[in-house]
Amino acid sequence: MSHAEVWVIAAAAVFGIGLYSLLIASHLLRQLIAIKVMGSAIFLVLVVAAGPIDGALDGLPKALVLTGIVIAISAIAFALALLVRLAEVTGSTSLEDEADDDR
Amino acid sequence: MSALVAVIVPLALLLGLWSAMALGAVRLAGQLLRLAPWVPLLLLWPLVAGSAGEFTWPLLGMRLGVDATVVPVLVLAALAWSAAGWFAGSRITEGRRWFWTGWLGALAGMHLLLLAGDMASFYVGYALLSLSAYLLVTQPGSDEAWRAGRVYLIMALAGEGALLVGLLLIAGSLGNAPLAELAANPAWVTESAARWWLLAGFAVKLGILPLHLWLPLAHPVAPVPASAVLSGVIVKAGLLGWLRFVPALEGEPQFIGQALLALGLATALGGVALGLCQTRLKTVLAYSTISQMGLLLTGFAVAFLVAGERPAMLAALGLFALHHGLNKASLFLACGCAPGASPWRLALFALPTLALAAAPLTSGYLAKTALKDLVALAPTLPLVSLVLSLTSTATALLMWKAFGLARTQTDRSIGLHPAWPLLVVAGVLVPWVYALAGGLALEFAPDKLLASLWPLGLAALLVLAWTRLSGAAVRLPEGDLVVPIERLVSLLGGRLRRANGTRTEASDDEDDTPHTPGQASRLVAQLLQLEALQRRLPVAGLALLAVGGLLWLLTLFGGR
Amino acid sequence: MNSTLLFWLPLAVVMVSALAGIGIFMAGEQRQGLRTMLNLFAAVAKLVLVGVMGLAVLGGEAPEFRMALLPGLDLVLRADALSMLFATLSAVLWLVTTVYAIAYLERGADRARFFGFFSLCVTATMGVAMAGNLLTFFIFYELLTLTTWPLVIHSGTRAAFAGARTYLVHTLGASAVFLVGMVWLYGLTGAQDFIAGGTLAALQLEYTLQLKVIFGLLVIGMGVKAALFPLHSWLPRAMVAPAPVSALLHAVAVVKAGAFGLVRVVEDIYGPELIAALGLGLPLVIIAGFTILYGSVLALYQRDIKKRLAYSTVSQVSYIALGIGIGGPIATIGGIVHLVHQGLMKIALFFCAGIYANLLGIKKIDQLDGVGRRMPWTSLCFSIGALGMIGLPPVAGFITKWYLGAGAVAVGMDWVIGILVASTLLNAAYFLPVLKRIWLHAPPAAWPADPTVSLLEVRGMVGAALVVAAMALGVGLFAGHPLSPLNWVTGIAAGYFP
Amino acid sequence: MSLAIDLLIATGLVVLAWQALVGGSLFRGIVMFIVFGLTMALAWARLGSPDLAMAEAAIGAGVTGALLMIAYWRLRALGANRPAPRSPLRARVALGVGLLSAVLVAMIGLAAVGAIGPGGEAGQALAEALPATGLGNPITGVLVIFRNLDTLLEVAVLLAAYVASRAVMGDDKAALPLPPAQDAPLVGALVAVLAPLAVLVAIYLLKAGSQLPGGAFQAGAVLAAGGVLLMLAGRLHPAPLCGVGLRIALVAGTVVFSGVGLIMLALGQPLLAIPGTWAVYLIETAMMISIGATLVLLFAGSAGLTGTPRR
Amino acid sequence: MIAEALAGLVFLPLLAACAVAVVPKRAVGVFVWSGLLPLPALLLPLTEAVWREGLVRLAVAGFASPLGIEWRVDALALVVLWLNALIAVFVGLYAARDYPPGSARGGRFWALWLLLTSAMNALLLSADLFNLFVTLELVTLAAIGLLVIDGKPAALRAAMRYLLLALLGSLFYLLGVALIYGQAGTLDLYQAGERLGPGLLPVTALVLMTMGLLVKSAIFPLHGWLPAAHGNAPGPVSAVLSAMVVKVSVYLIWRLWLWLAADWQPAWALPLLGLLGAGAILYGSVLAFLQVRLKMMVAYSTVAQLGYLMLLFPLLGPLGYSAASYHLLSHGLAKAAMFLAVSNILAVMGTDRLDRLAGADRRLPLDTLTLALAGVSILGLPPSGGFVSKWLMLQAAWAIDGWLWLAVILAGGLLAAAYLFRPLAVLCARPATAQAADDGSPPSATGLHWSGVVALLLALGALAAGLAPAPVLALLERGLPPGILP
Repeated sequence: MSHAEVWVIAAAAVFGIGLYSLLIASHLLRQLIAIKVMGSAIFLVLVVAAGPIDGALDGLPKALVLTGIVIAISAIAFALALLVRLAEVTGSTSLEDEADDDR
Repeated sequence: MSALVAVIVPLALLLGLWSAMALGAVRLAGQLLRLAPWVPLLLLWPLVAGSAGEFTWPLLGMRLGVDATVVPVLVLAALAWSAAGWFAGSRITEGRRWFWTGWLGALAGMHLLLLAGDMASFYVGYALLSLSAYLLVTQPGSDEAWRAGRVYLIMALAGEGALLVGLLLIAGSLGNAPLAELAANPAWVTESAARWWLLAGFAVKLGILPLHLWLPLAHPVAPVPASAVLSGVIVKAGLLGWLRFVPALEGEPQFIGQALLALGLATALGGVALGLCQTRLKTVLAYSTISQMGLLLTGFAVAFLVAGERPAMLAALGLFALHHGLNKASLFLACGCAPGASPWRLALFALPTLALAAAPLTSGYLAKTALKDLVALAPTLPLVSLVLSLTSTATALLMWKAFGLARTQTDRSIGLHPAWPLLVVAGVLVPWVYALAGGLALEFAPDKLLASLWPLGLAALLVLAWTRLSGAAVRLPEGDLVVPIERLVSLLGGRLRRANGTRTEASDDEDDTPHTPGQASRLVAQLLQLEALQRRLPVAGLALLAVGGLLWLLTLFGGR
Repeated sequence: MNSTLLFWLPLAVVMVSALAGIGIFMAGEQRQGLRTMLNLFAAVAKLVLVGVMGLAVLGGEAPEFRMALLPGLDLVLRADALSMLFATLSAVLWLVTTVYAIAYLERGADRARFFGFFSLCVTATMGVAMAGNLLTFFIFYELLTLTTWPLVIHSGTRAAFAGARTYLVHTLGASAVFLVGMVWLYGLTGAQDFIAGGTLAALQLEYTLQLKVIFGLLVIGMGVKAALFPLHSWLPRAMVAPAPVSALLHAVAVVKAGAFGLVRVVEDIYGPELIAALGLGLPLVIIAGFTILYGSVLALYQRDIKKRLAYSTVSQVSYIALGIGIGGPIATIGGIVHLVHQGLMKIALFFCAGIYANLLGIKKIDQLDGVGRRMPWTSLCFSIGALGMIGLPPVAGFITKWYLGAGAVAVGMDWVIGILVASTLLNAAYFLPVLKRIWLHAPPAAWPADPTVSLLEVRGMVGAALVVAAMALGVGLFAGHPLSPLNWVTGIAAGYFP
Repeated sequence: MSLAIDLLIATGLVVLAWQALVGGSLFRGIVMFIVFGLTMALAWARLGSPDLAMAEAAIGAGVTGALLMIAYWRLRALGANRPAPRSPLRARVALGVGLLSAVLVAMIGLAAVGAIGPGGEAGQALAEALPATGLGNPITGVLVIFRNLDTLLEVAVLLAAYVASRAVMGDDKAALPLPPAQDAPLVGALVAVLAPLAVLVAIYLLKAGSQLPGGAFQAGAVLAAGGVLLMLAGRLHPAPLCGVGLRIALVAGTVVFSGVGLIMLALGQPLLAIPGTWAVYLIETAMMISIGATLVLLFAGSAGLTGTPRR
Repeated sequence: MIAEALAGLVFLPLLAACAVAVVPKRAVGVFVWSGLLPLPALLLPLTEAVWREGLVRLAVAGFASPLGIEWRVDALALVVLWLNALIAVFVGLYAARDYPPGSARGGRFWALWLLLTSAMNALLLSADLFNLFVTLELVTLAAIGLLVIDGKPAALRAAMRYLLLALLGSLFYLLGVALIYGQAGTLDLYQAGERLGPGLLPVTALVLMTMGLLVKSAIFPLHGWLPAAHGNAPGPVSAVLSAMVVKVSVYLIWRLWLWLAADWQPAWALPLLGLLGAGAILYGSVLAFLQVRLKMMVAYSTVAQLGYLMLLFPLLGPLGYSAASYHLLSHGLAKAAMFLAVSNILAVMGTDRLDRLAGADRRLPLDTLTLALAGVSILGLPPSGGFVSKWLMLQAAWAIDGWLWLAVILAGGLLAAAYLFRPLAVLCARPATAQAADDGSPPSATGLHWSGVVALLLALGALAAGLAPAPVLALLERGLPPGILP
């Protein structure tokens, strides 16, 4: 709980990098990693920004983060399954190169 | 009640005839046709019974009845129409349905017109009469008939339009006023120009000079009985209209009466002049009708010149109308019976011509003297009575020409139909009877006899001189002014149609290819390409950040 | 009558044809017997209900159905004298047209769809007639557009769609304008039901400019369906619809709804005094007058029968607008009674045009030669209708022209008589040659189409035409009769000009 | 001193994030991501929350890393790893996105710094209410008692993820390819030791969860790790159909939790009220089983699991 | 009694979903219908309670808001709950034809369908910001699972794009929640509203959350993913996506801006949101007109109609509020009916390309009628629900002299007419070929399939909404957001 500012700024930076990569990366796998990374950054902000309760960091946000982590993993797992299926069916692992898909 | 019957019977007969024909029951149709000639006589029943009925249901509240002004025309219609009907019954062979529809329609119109007691019914009768007359005119179906019909219809409708304007102007203040009330207190006259619209409307029917163009075309081309009725009776409807709707007030400015007087005389002389240039008998007779109507107008103009002379005018005009109607009808019937075939027929033809020329002791003399006395009442120039006599000379000349043409019709195969002589006799007797019943002063004073004799002498002199000198007669096409007007109209029409030709109706033929969306134009292609772009993640991200940033700025700083 | 009956009667009158419509949709294409029975039963039932309601109105009661729709705004169906007039006209003509349509579409396709929307359309018309306030009027007014669209595209050809598209563009555009006007009006005066003599009368000219603009918007909204001059071009193009559609819809339902709307706006919302005070009568008269002449002139150039009748409708309907524009009791009577007269006459003409097209394949005027001999009764009806249109007595048209003319003079607008007479002559110019061809010309060697036709078909169509022509003639001939539309409207006008 | 360590870990996080996401090959990205996960666990430890550290390590780095690896392997097996053509559009937009995300980062940083302050009211309420429940670990208290709806829905999310991924698979294929089992001798021995150890650790974590850091999620993750190990060692194989037992295991968490909550409602207690610590343990074990089973199945990418290998 | 109803709304479908995942194929049907059909029944007592008190609150697990999660149901939530129940039941009935509960795919479909319904109910009830995040995630996962259940390549790619963007949106939303918790110390939406003023941090948090939700509700500039997703989804799924899933995030935007930021007077931000809506209406309608495929056209129509919901912000007031809420309801019903009708057409005709559907109304009379009736509501012509909302919105616009909004609303209606009457015209056209082959009887209409009837019922519901809006509007009148004075 010392120097919360350090963590918050680092989290913001990581979030920025994740966002940049999510929008720009061409390979879907990398985009999914970006989402997981941004998630972690947000959890960091959530816990640190809550501030200490009589010494120790507030317990409630930590529980939220736990729930958040499980949600993140389930979302990523489903996304990966979808990615693999997409690669299997269309042979491409990126959303960029597809032609107009509603022909 | 009797009036209602008189109006309803012809219509009922028409409907019966019509449905019989439509359903193909020819035999029934034949029997009905035999009834047709006697229908006009029904007119006499209300005359005798003199009943006036008011029925709120039909039209705008119909009033029926007989009053003084209509009696002479009523008698004329009854006699002339039944005679012509008798003649038509046997002589009309082909296009019967067409003819009889027109005939009975006109008859019903005339009945309603004569017996009408309120403006709306009068107008209904008048309209029905005009429309049915069109059928009579075009019955022969020849090109000439179509042309005559077209001209007739255009002018008749124009006349009716004027009539409608006048009537509506009156209806504005008085609603569907009974005719009696109209004549009694002509307060409405001063409010609007209704009177002049009505004068012009009825003038078309009477064939007064500038508006006479259709008459010489229509009357001759119609079948013989139709021409007889057209010239003899239907023309008089116009006079009836004048008498009812164009009353003269007390302090009428003089120039109106004089103008009418001049117009009447001009028509009388003009009709004869144009008639002399014609080659066909029926056209000559038609022009003679125009000139006689001119005379009627002179009589009518008197009411505008001198106040309080209405009863005298009514009597004189009624007598003149009766005389002219019967004689002109008989002349037209004559045309149907080859007048020149035997000296006996020529004599029969000569009698009405003499009457029309107002030879002494004939019905013409009676009517013409009454007219002259009437005109004398008006404070006009002496010249007017002189001209009036000259019109007798002119008519005599015209009658002489007609007699000449009649002599050439010597086809003996056409039988003499008894209706003709009957009408001639009626033409001789009925005016006298009417004059006596009407109480007109019948003097045989020598100066009146002399006054009616010298015009005839002059006419005989002119005829002799004319045949000696050149023998060449001036030829004019029938309907004189119509021909140039028609050419002008067709010229104009042609250019209009050509101009309009370019804008012919868009070809909306029923091509039934299914409706397919239009091909995407370049703009559409660009729009679709922009849309595809927005689907890409980087662009979506950019848009998101841009919108977020803008929202953030506005919320934070725009708020206060 | 007890109050519950008075409450449900108006709704029943409106909904009986809707139920029939739904039943017909359900019955499907094949079961023709059931469909015909449904059709006829619904038509007769509606007529009976309208009759019962008429008696109630005559007895002085005012049957009214009210349902809370929006906060402060109700859906009101009320039977006053004016709505009864239009409702009776629609009910009668619907019965006749149903008979005609059944015969006409004997060999047609998609009849279930046709009759279904046909019934819904009459529901909308009845709703327009019975509407008690402007919002209800607008709802049924729009429903009318929707239910007529499928009828216009019934034949499914490209021309049908072109016509339907124009129809939609005009009507939906107008509905947007009408909506703005209505919203503005409700903004100004709050929601009010129609009151004879005008709801705004009490407003003492506070918002004169706004009221004028609103009037303009409402007139445009109604003007499209009433085919006033600049907004009329959809009517001729919508003539591609089959004859019964053109007959009922474009001569009676759609066009009349617009005209009826104008009457409501002028008489029941603004009221004659306010119209006169704001000087709104004159522009309406000028537009109507111009439309009358414009329609007649264009009718001259049409080669297609139905197109000519359409343009004649454009000019004839404007008589109604002319009548209420002139103001004053006589002209208003003339205007409103023309609602009935024009309906009867025009529907007769369209029926005959339909018979010619269906039985002889005649679509153009110059194919009409000598048809009088081949079809005497149909041509008779056509002639009665045509003569009525020209305004020749004794057919109904004359009565209207007489009252309009007299009314105009009474108010001092003498020049209106010029328009009336000019239009009479123009009507004669484009109808008489047609009559001449029908009766006086020799028939061609062979008719364009001479399909073997069942007797039922001929009798159904010609019968319907005859009935309607007879009514047109009767209404004209016996205008004085206490039950005639003329006296009925005189009663209505008495409400406006006490 | 502690500032230096914090700074080190923070910058480590940023650098590792950059390495994982930008530049370099995909495989290197995944490895860097796993290291990032572990660093994240260190960060949680520094921030005094061991629960989170364990969860991040087990789930964040461990299971996610495994999923990513198996997905990467499968993509390569399907031959779908050819790099996408570098569309000109992306280059142009990249700069814009970069700039805007930088602005966004600055904005978030600024706001987050502003948000740092004394603990909120909810925190105090938690501190006061915890002793009444008889639980020592506040996180478990929040998860199971105070905000139990979140936890319930979160398990439902997990179930939804499983069913959705089954839906994605479509009917035609039984399971996705798996790398061939390594039959080297050492692996067998390793597995023989580690598998039971994993189960033991999981049970311990579950029991300690109520008083000390630990709990259902960490236990479930450890179980999943054991399962993944067995699969990689070729002891556990994907099966086309999901056995009844496995199905029950999948839905156990949701069903038990909802069941307890609804029964309490039926007894007049407020909805989802937890009667006592026995109920907490019951719910925790059910959730552990569900989470473990689901994660293993998500890794296997198949409907079910069987002991005997398919021929 | 209320607690049971609320619990039932969330847990009944949830447990049914679990049961469906476990029980053998034969018994799936029973659990599906027992999970879905009682939903409307459960809503009745709730409606009566909201009608009486205007607001129903329930502390889940018995702990008050800062610590525990609280359920709150007000008029707006109730309306959307009703819509969710109706859509879940009716579209569910329709879906039973394509995915019979007994089939292989049926089990997975119904599990996801029930989870989706339960998640949306939970979302609509919850007043807790983090709980909303969890329910949003569940909704997204279930929806995308349903989207790809047929496995079409186009659907897969659209699902991937939708998933990425949805997750991005959720992350932004979560970041906003984190900042708010940091500042306000509470996660309850209404409490946070009272505690936060329009400072830098709360505004930033609000904007971040709004950005996230704008992406999930595909509002104009960010709508890229919606047409492909809704256009390529299976029939019933596209219906629930368009009618409910997209609406739920708009509902959350309303909650944030009208409740949480009630007294911040963001005077200039509201018109911007309004402009986004106006852009959506115009842009969506134009593109809908240009589409060749019927489903894509309906999808773009959704993009356009969502614009109307955003028009609430510039027209803030009792009229605007009830108009927008009523539009949400009537559009949901109409759009669901439209998608079902279109999917019927696609099933019977084999294609939904407009140039190959000429004369389809002969074979599909019922579905053409449904398309037409739903079209009436989308157009906003009386007597439909769309008209009521359009009417109220026009009055609201007139009240604040918003001539721009007035024009946009009217233009939206006319453009909708353009793109809706085009397919109707094609359906009713008589292709030349068919006419030639028309000697025999016309192609017989496919039998009266009950799935068509379900679609028709939904369309009639949209129309009925036009005839009896009074009770719903009165209810909405009661639960006005704090910022708006009745």
